[in-house]
Amino acid sequence: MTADRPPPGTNEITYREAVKQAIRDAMIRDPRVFLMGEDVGRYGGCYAVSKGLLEEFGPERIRDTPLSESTFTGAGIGAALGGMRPIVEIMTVNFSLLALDQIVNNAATLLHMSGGLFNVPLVIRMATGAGRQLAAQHSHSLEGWYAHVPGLKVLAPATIEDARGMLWPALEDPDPVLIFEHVMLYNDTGPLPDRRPVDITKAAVRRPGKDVTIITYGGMLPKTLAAADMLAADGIAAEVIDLRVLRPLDEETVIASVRRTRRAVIVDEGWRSGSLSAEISARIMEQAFWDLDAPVGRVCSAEVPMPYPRHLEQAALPQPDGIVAAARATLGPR
Amino acid sequence: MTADRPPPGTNEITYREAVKQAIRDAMIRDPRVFLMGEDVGRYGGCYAVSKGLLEEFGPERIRDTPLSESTFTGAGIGAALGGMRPIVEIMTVNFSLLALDQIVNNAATLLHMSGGLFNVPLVIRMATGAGRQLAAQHSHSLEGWYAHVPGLKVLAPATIEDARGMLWPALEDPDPVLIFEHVMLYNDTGPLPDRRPVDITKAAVRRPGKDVTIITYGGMLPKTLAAADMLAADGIAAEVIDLRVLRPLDEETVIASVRRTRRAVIVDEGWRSGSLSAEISARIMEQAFWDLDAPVGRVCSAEVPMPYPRHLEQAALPQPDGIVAAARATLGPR
Amino acid sequence: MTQPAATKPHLSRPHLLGLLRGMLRIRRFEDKCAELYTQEKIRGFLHLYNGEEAVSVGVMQALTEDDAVVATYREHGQALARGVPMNAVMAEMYGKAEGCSGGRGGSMHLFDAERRFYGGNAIVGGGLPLAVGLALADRMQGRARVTACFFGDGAVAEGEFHESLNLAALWTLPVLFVCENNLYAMGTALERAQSQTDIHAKAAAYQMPSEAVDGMDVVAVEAAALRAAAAVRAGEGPHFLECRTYRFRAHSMFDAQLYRGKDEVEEWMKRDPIVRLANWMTETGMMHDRDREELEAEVAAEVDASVAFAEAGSWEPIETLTRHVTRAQARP
Amino acid sequence: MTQPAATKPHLSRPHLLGLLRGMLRIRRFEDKCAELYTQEKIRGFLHLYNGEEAVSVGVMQALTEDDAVVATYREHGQALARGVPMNAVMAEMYGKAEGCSGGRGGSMHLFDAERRFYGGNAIVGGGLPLAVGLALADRMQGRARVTACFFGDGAVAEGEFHESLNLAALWTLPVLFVCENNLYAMGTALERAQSQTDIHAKAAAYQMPSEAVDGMDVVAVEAAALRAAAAVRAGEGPHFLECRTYRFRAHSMFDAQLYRGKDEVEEWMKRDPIVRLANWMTETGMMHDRDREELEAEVAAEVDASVAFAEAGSWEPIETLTRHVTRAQARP
Ligand SMILES: Cc1ncc(C[n+]2csc(CCOP(=O)(O)OP(=O)(O)O)c2C)c(N)n1
Ligand SMILES: Cc1ncc(C[n+]2csc(CCOP(=O)(O)OP(=O)(O)O)c2C)c(N)n1
Ligand SMILES: [Mg+2]
Ligand SMILES: [Mg+2]
Repeated sequence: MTADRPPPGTNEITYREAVKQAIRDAMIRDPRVFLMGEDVGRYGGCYAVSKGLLEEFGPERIRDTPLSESTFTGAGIGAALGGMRPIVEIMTVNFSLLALDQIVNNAATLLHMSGGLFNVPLVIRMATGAGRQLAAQHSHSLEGWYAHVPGLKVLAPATIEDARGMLWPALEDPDPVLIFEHVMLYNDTGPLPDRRPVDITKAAVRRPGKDVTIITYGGMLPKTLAAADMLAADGIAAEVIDLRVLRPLDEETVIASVRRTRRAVIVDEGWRSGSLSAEISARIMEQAFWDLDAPVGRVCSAEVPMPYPRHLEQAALPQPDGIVAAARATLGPR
Repeated sequence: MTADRPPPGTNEITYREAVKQAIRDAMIRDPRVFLMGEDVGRYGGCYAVSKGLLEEFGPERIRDTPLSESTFTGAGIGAALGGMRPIVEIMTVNFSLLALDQIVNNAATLLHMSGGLFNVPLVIRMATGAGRQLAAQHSHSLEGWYAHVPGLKVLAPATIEDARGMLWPALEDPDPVLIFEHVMLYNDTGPLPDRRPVDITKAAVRRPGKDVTIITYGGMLPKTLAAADMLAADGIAAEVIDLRVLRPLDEETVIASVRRTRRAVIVDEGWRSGSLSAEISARIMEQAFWDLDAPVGRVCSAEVPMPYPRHLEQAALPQPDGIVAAARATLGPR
Repeated sequence: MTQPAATKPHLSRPHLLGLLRGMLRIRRFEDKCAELYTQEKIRGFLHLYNGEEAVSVGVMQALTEDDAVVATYREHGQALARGVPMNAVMAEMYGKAEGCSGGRGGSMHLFDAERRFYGGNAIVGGGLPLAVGLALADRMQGRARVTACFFGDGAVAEGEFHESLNLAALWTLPVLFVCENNLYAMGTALERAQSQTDIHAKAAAYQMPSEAVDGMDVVAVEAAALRAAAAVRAGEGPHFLECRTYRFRAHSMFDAQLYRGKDEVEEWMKRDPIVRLANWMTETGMMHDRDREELEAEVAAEVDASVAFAEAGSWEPIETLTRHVTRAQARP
Repeated sequence: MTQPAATKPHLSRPHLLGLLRGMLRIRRFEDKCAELYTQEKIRGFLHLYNGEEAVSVGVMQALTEDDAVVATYREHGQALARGVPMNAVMAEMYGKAEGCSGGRGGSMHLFDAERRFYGGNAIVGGGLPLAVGLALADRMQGRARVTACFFGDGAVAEGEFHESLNLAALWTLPVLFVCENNLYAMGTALERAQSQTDIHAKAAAYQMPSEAVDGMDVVAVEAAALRAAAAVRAGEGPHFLECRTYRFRAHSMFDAQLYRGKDEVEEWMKRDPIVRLANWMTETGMMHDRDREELEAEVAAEVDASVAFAEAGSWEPIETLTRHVTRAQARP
């Protein structure tokens, strides 16, 4: 993060490593916790997150599964019902569609259908987002869909601190929690954060500002902060809000900021139509309409299955320039 | 529809029958068309839409499939690639989650991934919505999710005319088209519409008005028209827009109306957070902000997996009273 | 709940009477439900178990209180045989707060924590992964418990069937897979759904021990279930039981049954598991007409009482609509 | 493309030289791709086919121009063996407009309409239903064509495998299922993914004729494919071919191969299908050192030419970003 460069000599850690440490800590802390998914063990995780955990915890608790997203996710639900605290890893959000029935029709509904008898304390982690030229079946950002579903909690750690700190409270949550890790964050480096859990109910103001509120989450945070730097160079003070929790949304933090700045832009890597950005815009409409000095803007991905070549992929994704332009548009003359 | 009572003596038809006639017409017109899905043949369709078609067209063209949503939907994609014009029926949108991978990762992407070589002229029909006390695994309204996906076209016939007229242009479309039929519409009765296809690119103004625009689609249209009647009784002229096409959205019709009425409410049976209603609200924000005299309102379903008992189910769903209240709220004093 | 003491059924009079009572309770309960449906007391989809009683009653004999059950949407019989109180089941049919799922589930979603009855799942095949997970939890926690997973012949075509059998076998998990093969999935006959109609043979693809049993013979089902459950409990891994049965009624209350002939139904009705057991007990002198009458009266009283219980039940207040969405504090 | 005239491979010199050339083209192409990846000319995920060449080359002998192929994401070999021009494949690796998918697909999404090559699917198992549908279209349109569907051992665990085999068998559709069993799905060994590791035996669950073949022997693969394709073409319904093979390289370019030993890899390398055929042809006097050198030179030239072609290719203009989202006029 721009503001937060580690002082020289401090231990540095990657986002990937932070996720791993979080898993490790949880495994040590609670014998009911285990990790299950494709290639989490011997391969070390498709994004190398779980490398080394098999050696430390053994194959009972670091479980390589066959390719069967629906069943190993459903088995995670069952294991949670049976008293365990499973962490299910799905390699990429595109593959999670194969498990969506289990997540929506079982994990999210069991508590309600059973009249409160059976809760599902399950954590599902998955990678999301584009930027690695993985084309149209590996690059999408569908976390907004999960944020639509009552019964689920949805987290998007955008910082190393959150990557490290969100897992434990997610595991303590009595309900199913989904954690989305953006593929472009894994190599981010920063100071080693505390071992302590973070609050998983609140959005965070990552950069204060008075002229315009820019709301984002996950992989778009670095780009948004870069855009805020660019705006600052032009004397525009953008407040950057990292949603952190995509469901339930921390409306208060967003609305309070927009009431102050009177302008807002939302940055979301999802395809624009029907993305989470629309929900944020609608809530601002409903709760801060009279405070707005300009229409709320959105910067999202182009509505295209992701093309492979770098120049097209980058053109499809939100970029700092576009964020700057959208923020400026809220300030410009009608 | 309120305005449109059939004159006595005219042939009447149900929405269910209109869908069947549309299928029948298409089967007769084009030998490449066939219907495939669970129990579409011998059982006659879970909502009795296809009753009688097996006898008329035989088991090659009215194909009962095993319970395997992912594969028979994927086979529909393959058959479309192979020169057929399949109509795939998925019983209920909740089950379509089992086929979502095929729809999102194949049907919607093949044209793009192949650089334009392979298009997928497939129609997928399914029932959606609540109101029949089918509880938390059969009652949801997830069509908004499909409307998020580039490469798909999404239709929601709310009238008997559209139920009859949308299928043929959908089959003529070179790309995958999804048609959502609300379970509470099947028994609607009205005059026999023409056999001619309808325009599947435009929203429809179902009732003109000048005071407030109420935007809805599918199963919520009758309730919205009922609310408009109630408002009219109080001297409030609501304009009711039926979106008809959920992707790509006919923004022009919506924005033009809102510019005139300066007020808008969206009625959507989906759960509020992240529903299609949010996208409509956001678009109005972006394109008609300066024309608005009040914040755009939304009337959606409560964020709860659908409970079984009637009183709770009805409480969870949008109702005319709530629509009236939301419309009034846009007119009231700040 | 019967404690399985052996791997063979006791053919004692009390035991057999218990089986008969178990089946009769289901039959009369289902008949009452059909009646209540026409009166619009019960709504939504209603799937009755008439004809298949021997399956649930037989299988449940093999389970202890600690074991778990994962059920289908045709699960009234599964719930009653498992010991879920009839009052609570009937109140659930009504959607009353006193129902076993607090009224929110209805016919397709019966739950009971005390009896480890994990529902009532209306996504065909959707329960199989849950059963695998419950068994995994037992394995990881070193508990010698069995999870019985019920599903229909229709579910066999779904991908989750394949994935779940493989995972359970691969990890040697204590699941007892119970296929209620009633020859139809809605209106789709088995031979129109499966290229291989001998379902129990499919277990070979997973190296899973498997047996097909006459699902109209409660003693045969019990015997097979006892054997299979004992092996599962002993840590031998999952077992597969195909129970060949038939539903006497329509798929649900919206079904004209165009897909099967009356003669076929009648042929199967001759094998009615209740009649069969009752006749045999009568013939062998284990049961007399008076016993039978008493049993019928007792069951009728229980069913009537359950209706009275449900009728007297209360509606959840509308203010509680969004309860049980999350257990943590809600804020959508 | 070879026209299969018989159900047995011709062991003539030209034919065998053709097989060898086919495999060598793939090998050298893949080696070049690995090199280009380290130069960052190729990006994204890159899955190489080294070691498995005999499978595609063997199977494609059994297909005519009218037949269809559904491929995996490890499909360079499948595409080249099917006759997709190497230039177009290499340009696609670069993401150039001249690529076989117009540059939008990349390594995992090769397509070719003329050769009925339906892609390059990066969802494991996702191609099987498409193949079933393509075969259904042929059946309904009365065409005696075969759809060859490639997938890995990993895909066998997915639900769609089960659903697709059942549907194809149930409807007697002309699909040739080709399992490239290379013993690993990423880092997961077959015995950690399947309770029954004899994959071809699983076809019995669908009553589907099935055969396992040495996937390191191109002639054996060809022979088996010819037999199976002939049966499929004759209307006997789907056939299943398990080709036992091995990948010599890592799963993708991000793989440290911690899950398998060097000795295992070396053991398999002794069965290199190219070396094996070349040696046999040399031993039997069918090929001389000069032939081999000529072949190598010819293939090297083709590969070099493809690189030059790709390098000289053009980038799709950014303005076309949202092209090919729908074929109908776009308006999001
Ligand atoms: C995934 C899914 N697809 C379709 C349905 C609709 N449906 C409900 S029951 C049923 C038939 C199931 O047959 P089977 O598994 O044999 O059980 P049975 O009804 O015979 O007890 C179908 C198709 C569903 N509930 N879930
Ligand atoms: C549905 C899905 N799950 C996971 C992945 C990630 N993944 C890509 S390749 C692969 C292994 C597939 O193994 P196999 O089918 O044996 O093919 P091979 O790579 O050995 O050729 C995995 C897990 C994916 N692409 N799709
Ligand atoms: Mg059945
Ligand atoms: Mg493999």
